[in-house]
Amino acid sequence: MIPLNAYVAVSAVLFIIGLLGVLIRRNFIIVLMSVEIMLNAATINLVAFSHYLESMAGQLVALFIIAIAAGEAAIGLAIIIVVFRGKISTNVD
Amino acid sequence: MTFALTISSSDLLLLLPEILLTSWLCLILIIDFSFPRLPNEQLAYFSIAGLVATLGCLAWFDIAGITGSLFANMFALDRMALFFKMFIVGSTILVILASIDYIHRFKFFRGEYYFLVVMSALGMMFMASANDLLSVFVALEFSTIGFYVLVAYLREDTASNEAGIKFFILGIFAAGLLAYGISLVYGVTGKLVFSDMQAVQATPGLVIGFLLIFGALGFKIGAVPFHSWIPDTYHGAPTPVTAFLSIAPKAAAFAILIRMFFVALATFKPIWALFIVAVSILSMTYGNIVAIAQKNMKRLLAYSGIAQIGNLLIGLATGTKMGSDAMLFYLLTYLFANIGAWAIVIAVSEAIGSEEVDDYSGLGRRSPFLAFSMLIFLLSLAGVPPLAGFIGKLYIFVAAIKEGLYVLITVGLINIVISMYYYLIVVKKMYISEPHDRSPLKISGPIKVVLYVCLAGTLTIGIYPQPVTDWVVSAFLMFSNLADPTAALPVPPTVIPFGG
Amino acid sequence: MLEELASTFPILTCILFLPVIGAVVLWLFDDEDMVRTSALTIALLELALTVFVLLRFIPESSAMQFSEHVPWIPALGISYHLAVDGISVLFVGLTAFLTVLIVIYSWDTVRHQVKLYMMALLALETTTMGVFLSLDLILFFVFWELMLIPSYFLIKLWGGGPERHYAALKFVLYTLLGSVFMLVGIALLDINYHQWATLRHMEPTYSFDLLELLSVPIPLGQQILIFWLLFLGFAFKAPVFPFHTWLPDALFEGPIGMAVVLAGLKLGTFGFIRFSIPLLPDASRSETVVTVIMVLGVAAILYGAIMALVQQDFRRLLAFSSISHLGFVVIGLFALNYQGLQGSLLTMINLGFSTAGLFFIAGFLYSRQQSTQLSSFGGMAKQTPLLASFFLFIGLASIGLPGTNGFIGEFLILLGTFKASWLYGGIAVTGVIFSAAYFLWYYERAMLGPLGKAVKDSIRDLQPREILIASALSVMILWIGLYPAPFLRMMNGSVQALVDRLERGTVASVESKQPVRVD
Amino acid sequence: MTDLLIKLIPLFPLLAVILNGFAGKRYSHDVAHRLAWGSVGLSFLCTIGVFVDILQTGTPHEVIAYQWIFGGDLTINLAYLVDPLTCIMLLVVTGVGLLIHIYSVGYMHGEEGFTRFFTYMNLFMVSMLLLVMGNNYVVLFIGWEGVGLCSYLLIGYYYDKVSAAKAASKAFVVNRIGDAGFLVAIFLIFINFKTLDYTKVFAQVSQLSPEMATAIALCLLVGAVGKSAQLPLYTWLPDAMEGPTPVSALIHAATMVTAGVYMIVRNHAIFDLSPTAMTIVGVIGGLTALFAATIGLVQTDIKRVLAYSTVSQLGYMILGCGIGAYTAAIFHLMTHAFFKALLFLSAGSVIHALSGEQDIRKMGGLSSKIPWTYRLFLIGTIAIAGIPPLAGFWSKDEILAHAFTHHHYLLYGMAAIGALLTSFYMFRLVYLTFYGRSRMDHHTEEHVHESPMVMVVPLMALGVLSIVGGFLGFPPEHGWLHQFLAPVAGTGEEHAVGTGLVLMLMMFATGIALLGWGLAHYFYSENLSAPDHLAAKFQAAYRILLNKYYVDELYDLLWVEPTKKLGLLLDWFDRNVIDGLVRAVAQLADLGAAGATWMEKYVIYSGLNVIGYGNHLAARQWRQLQSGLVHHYAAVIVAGLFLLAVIIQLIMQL
Amino acid sequence: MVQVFFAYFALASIAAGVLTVALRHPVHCGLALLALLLHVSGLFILLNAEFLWAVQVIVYAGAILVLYLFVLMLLNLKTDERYFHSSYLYFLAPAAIGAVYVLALLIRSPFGGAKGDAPNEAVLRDGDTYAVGIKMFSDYLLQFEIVGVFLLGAVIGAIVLAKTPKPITNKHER
Repeated sequence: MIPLNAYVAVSAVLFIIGLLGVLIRRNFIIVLMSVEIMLNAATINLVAFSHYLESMAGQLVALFIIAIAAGEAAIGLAIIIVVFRGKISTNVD
Repeated sequence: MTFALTISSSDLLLLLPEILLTSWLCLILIIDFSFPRLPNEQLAYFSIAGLVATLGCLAWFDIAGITGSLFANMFALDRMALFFKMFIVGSTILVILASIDYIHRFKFFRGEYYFLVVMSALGMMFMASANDLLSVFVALEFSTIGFYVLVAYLREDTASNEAGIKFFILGIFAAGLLAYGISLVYGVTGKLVFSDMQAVQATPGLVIGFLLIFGALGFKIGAVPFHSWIPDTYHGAPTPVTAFLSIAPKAAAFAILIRMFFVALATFKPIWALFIVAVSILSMTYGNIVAIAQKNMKRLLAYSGIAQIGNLLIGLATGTKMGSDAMLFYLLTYLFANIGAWAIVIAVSEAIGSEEVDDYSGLGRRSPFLAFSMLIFLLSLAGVPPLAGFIGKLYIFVAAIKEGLYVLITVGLINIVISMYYYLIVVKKMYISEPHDRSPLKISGPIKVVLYVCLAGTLTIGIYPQPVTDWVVSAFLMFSNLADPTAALPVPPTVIPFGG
Repeated sequence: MLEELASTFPILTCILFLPVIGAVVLWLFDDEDMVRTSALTIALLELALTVFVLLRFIPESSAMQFSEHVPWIPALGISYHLAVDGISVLFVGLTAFLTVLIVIYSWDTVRHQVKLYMMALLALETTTMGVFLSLDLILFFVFWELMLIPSYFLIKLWGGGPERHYAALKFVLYTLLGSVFMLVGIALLDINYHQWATLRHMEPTYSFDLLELLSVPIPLGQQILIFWLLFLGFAFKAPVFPFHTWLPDALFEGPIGMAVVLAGLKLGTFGFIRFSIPLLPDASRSETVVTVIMVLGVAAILYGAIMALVQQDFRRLLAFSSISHLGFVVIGLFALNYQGLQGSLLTMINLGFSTAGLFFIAGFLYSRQQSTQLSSFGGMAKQTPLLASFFLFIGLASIGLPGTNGFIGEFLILLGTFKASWLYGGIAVTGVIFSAAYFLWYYERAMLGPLGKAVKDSIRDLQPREILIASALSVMILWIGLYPAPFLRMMNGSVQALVDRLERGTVASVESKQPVRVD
Repeated sequence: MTDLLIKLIPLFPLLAVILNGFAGKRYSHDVAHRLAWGSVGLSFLCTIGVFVDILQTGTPHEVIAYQWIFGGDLTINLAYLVDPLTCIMLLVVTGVGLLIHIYSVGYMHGEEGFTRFFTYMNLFMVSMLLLVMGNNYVVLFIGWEGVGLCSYLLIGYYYDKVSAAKAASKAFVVNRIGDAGFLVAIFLIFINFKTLDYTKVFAQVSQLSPEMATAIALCLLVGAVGKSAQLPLYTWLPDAMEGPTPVSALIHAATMVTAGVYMIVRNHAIFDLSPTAMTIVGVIGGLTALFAATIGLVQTDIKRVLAYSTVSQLGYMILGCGIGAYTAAIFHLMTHAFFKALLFLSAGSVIHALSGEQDIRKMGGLSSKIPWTYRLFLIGTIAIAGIPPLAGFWSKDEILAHAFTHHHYLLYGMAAIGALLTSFYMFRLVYLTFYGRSRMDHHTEEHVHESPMVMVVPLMALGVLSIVGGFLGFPPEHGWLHQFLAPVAGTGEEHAVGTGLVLMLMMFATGIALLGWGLAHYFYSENLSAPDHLAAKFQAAYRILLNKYYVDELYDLLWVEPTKKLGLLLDWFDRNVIDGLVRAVAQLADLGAAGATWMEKYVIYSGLNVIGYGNHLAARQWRQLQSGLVHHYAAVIVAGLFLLAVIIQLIMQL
Repeated sequence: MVQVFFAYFALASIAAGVLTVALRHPVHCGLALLALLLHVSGLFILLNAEFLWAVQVIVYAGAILVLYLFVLMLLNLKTDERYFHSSYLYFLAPAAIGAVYVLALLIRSPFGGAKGDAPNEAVLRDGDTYAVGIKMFSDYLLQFEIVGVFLLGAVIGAIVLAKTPKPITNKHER
């Protein structure tokens, strides 16, 4: 049996990696990806707890996190496109 | 494990405002798609009609005392939720009114603007009712996603883009923190609903979890040190959006903070009170001091908003019923003064196309009404009697003094003086400085309505606050552990910040 | 029938709000003369109302009269409670009186934005009235703070000095700084009341009402803390010695009308006698408090006087003489005996005639020479004998010549102080010498001697309107100086109650807990 | 009846003040002066009525006009007490006052501020009457300051003269020093007796401890020193001669300056309790008498000589008080009022004749030109010099004799030398003014004329009084005056003094006076170059005397200048340090704001970023989709959270 | 055996995470993220959460990540010379210390929340999907609906931002 805290450790490491990604990367898309890592860390935690605590709530939360991550990715990428396009055009002008 | 969805029509009644608004949201979208030539004013009034209906519904609930909870206690419709919902819907109405003129700056998708605003309002209504961590997360992101778009709505404008992207990055960063915090709290307690979490052991996991949640909410309300997005975003975003951003999400986040701290963490009050004191002191001082140096009205108001949040946190730091009553009251006073001030910024920027403090020179002569309103709002923000802001500050300070938070109070009071300083700079510009251009300013009808409402609110609450105090006092009756102010909460007599 | 009317008519509310309503009415007029006339009418009406109150006031009584009490924010225990007693009634009259004079003075000296000026002035009158009339501490605080707004604009928009912006800002921030501490003190009083009320199951559980607050005991430590908090508020406003630097600036840079109000209506010291001393008698008596305040008071007397001695500008001189006079008031108050309190109270009223009168004189000088610098005067008595005479007369009242009002106040204060402590009394007496020195020296250089170079040949003596102002003040000065009985009778009852309260401390409640009406 | 009269006494002049003060411009000078002296005359008549009543019944009258200041344990009435002492003072004040008023009609004729002058004079009469009539200390104090005010107004009558304006201010301020002392005395009396009425105070005076009595007495003395121009506060009186001469006569010779003496006599019950205070009083009086006389020796201004002589004579009175010779002091006060008023008015007449010339070096030989003035001046001189049987002899000799018989030999010596000097400088004045050859310039000489009758008649009246006034106190120690005043001033313990001793002292005093005359005659009539020789020989002494011992300069150096310096220093301090502190705080706030903004820009968000804040908007970066400062913002959030975590850990000690 | 799988998935996720953050080219980063997501989904399997595994693979890896890559391609981003912030080292040092600290706290921290109403046996018996479904459509129905509207909002928002229709003619404007 794998101890619960092992999962917590993995998720914590991932969370920190994501955090550092946000802090140190310059590229917006990669920052976005780093946030995805953070969210994944959270889902790992949630699923693990869900399993160990024998409660479905954690999985549900994880599911919703994925859904929301999807929506936010869409918006985020749209914003990036706007910015990017706007700059190109201003540059051309 | 069986399927056990038991929802009666009376349960659905509790969701009526949200259902109503959701339907209206769809209607707005449908009308916008179906009648592309519809003048945007009409869509605005249509949206407002829906919001007013919702507001009426909420008011009916409040008066009739219809309360309850749904979905395993995850959706709480108590009087506090009603208060916040009305607050949010009300501020949304004002914001939409104030934006009618501004809309013409958007080259595309004017109709969707209303959709997004109302959608954010809907999300915040859910926040006001959110009684569990999942709802918090979902509703928070739901309301925020609208703002991501709204902030970047001026697609041609670099500043707006910049603001949008900064807000977005930091917003999802906060969402990441929130998600991870929720996961940790869930791990420690095994629960999501706030009221089920009482009396748990304090472990590092729980502390870090709640801290991360607090960080995300602090980001929403813009408290130092989670404030960094505020000035740039406020500056770059379309002004009505800034106005909206500066009040409604903060209120909704406060609803969550109150539930979290007063219910889930009631037993840990001595601890969280301390760090809220620290955050409050930092917010007030930082916001006020940096505001002095601002040359741009939007940035000035942004920093002043940070400081005001510091004031509000004083109420949270007390951890008593009186403190939370005071917070609610303060929020109301802040609503009118704040939206009013922003409406003036909108009006002025519509008229002269500038938001620099310098360009407010001679406003007293160019538009006495605008200048006078601004004076009233600024003074209310500064807490000068008998305006609403004064009573709000008084309420909060009395609550804090009762808890013996002297350090906090002292800092708060000194900050009032500092804030007066920069508010007076604006007043001086408006009334004393010679205008660059003497032509009178035109104010549009909707903005006037907003200003009248805000003026009336500011003055009425200031002069006759009784109904409002009754309201906020009744809004908090459900916290049984706080109902009696002398109840035996683990309250330390004096709190010295920073671990003394 | 009039009797009945008087017993039910909310006259204090009328007094309180008449000016501000008048200010709103002024908004409707565009014609400047119309504005002036209306402002004067309102001010006179207000004066008539206050005179009515003064006439109907029952002297030798410590009761709160004409009381009006309506709950305002019961949740916080805030009420709308107006009343006058021997301590405040005279200030009400004084405020109305001075406002009339200021309106008359401003008739032709304020030339731009007349309407706004008059509105600000009337608004200022309301707030000042509010400070004097309020028995609820929050209501008091509301008016106290509100005062800042018209004051700020008056100084800023109609001030004559080059640094009026700085002065206005300084004035507002200073007062605000003090008053925020005061607010904490007020809140502490409320909390203390609340604790006591919950213990005794008293209703209401929260209260900011002076009379309610007087009925509960306050622990000494708490009292001292609250005392210092209130002290800061009042001391900044008064201003007591080390907190005084806004005063010379505000008086010098601001318009004469504002200076008259600031110098004539001693709100800060009124706060001491209205709230600090009765609410916190044990703290007021405690040794450190008395020592610190006495030292500050005595220092103010000497400091103000010596500073006044070397001022070249008349308004700055008056500012420092104000500070010196306030030193007298403060030591009188904290002599904590009958004569001291009575004398201080009377002196506060007196300053409304003498110091304010001198500011009017400064205004007369200013409107002739566009300056109050010594260098622009000299030997003016020859050209303007009336001006010089009133100048001298009011000045002598301000330095406390017997037969004028100043003497009685100063005499009582010094007598009270001597009763309390020889040391402070002895030092304070020297102030009498300095005051004569600075005033007469200045007068000699400004008015006597050969005609100054800067004095215009065409300089006019006082005009009828100015004579009216000066005579009105002179009559009051002489009246109080020669026959002060009506004034003393009005304050005696309340002063006696105050002395009793000081003797008994907070444990015993004041006798007249129930306010009475005149009927 | 008497009560009514008493109330009326100060009312008449007050009425005149009000009429002349407010309506004076509406009618001619004739009406104004009639009102003025008429009112004083009426007061005088009332006074006589009261006097007669007192004389008959011998009981003092106490009349309350109204309640003035009250509250708590304090009640002060505006009330009058008329007893023999007050009676004498009233007679002197109204009588001499009346004469001087009449004289002024002529003297002030044609002056610009004629009505103003009489208004002030009447106001002075009111104040002086209140001073002597008050039944308590506070009413006395009203009068006390009131006369000071009138003195101020009248000294500064020629207000466009800088010296007059300065002298006026100086008089008032110096007097205020005394007043402050007097105030302290009043407070001490109230604290000890709980009342300020004379009768009540003196009734319980015996309960006073000696120390307290000394304190009160000394404070009273300070008041008296100020008002009566004693050492060290006498300097204002010579300067006060800037006022018109009738003012000098009335205020600065006959009445106001004697208020101090009156006050000490009034309070003799307190002084009697304190031998220390008495000694100090005597010494101050004696020193002043001698000191002022020495200055008088060399002064050249006719009025200043008289002024120093006044100071000196006041010294005698105070000396009298100090040795317990209260009656003698009052006696001398009275005779002094007569002859000094006479002298001043005559001097005024001289000045009037010479069109304003006051320097005796520019006079001479006037005896033939203005004979009446000359005769009357001579009478006054003989009276003041103390040559029997004129008034001055009796009163002065009584003081001297009292000093000798009560073994105050040192004081006696001072007084005797003073008497010699007095006689000398007064006759010097006579010689220089009236004898010898004329030193006037031609223009003045042509216009010399005798004064009009309206001036001369009062002079004559005063002359008569100066001659016969002394007999009120004859025989010494047992005269009518002594008996009259006995109930108030006390008689002191009876000394069995041999008549021989008294006679001897009288002869000695007369001898001194005559010696002074003789010396003056020698120096200024026989040997005209002697004074210059003497002056050249004792140059230093002469210079010191001529410059009045440099006392004014000394006071300037000691008090006035340091105070001004202190004021300037404090002013600097106030502007730069205290206000600077405020400004510094304000600037600090601004600086803090700027600093915080700077820190936000360059430290928190991009201080670590070499690219810097400025180009975070640069298009190139944006094209690369780079986050600019966002990561700094995020870092702040993370750091904040971390900090909070640490705080919580510290609190909870996890 | 389970431990081996766990170790593999855990280490691979961490390695992929590091690569995501550290790789130079954005497309490479995206691919690394894909690896991370897949390995994380493997962890889900170990935890008996098949439904989530499916969602993770289909939605996350399949849809979201493709979107990322699509945008990257669309914008045709070049490799960034200074792909880290120039100051990243200043962040790394304190961040590493903080990370170790937080990690230490978390690893030692007990996570023994109250047991829920879904015992593992029951979940294994009925299947994870069933359990999730039951919960989602009973207790969590509201959140589900909210997410529905949320996604609608996201769609509208994305359109509003990214689509460029003809500008609105200003005929309705004042």
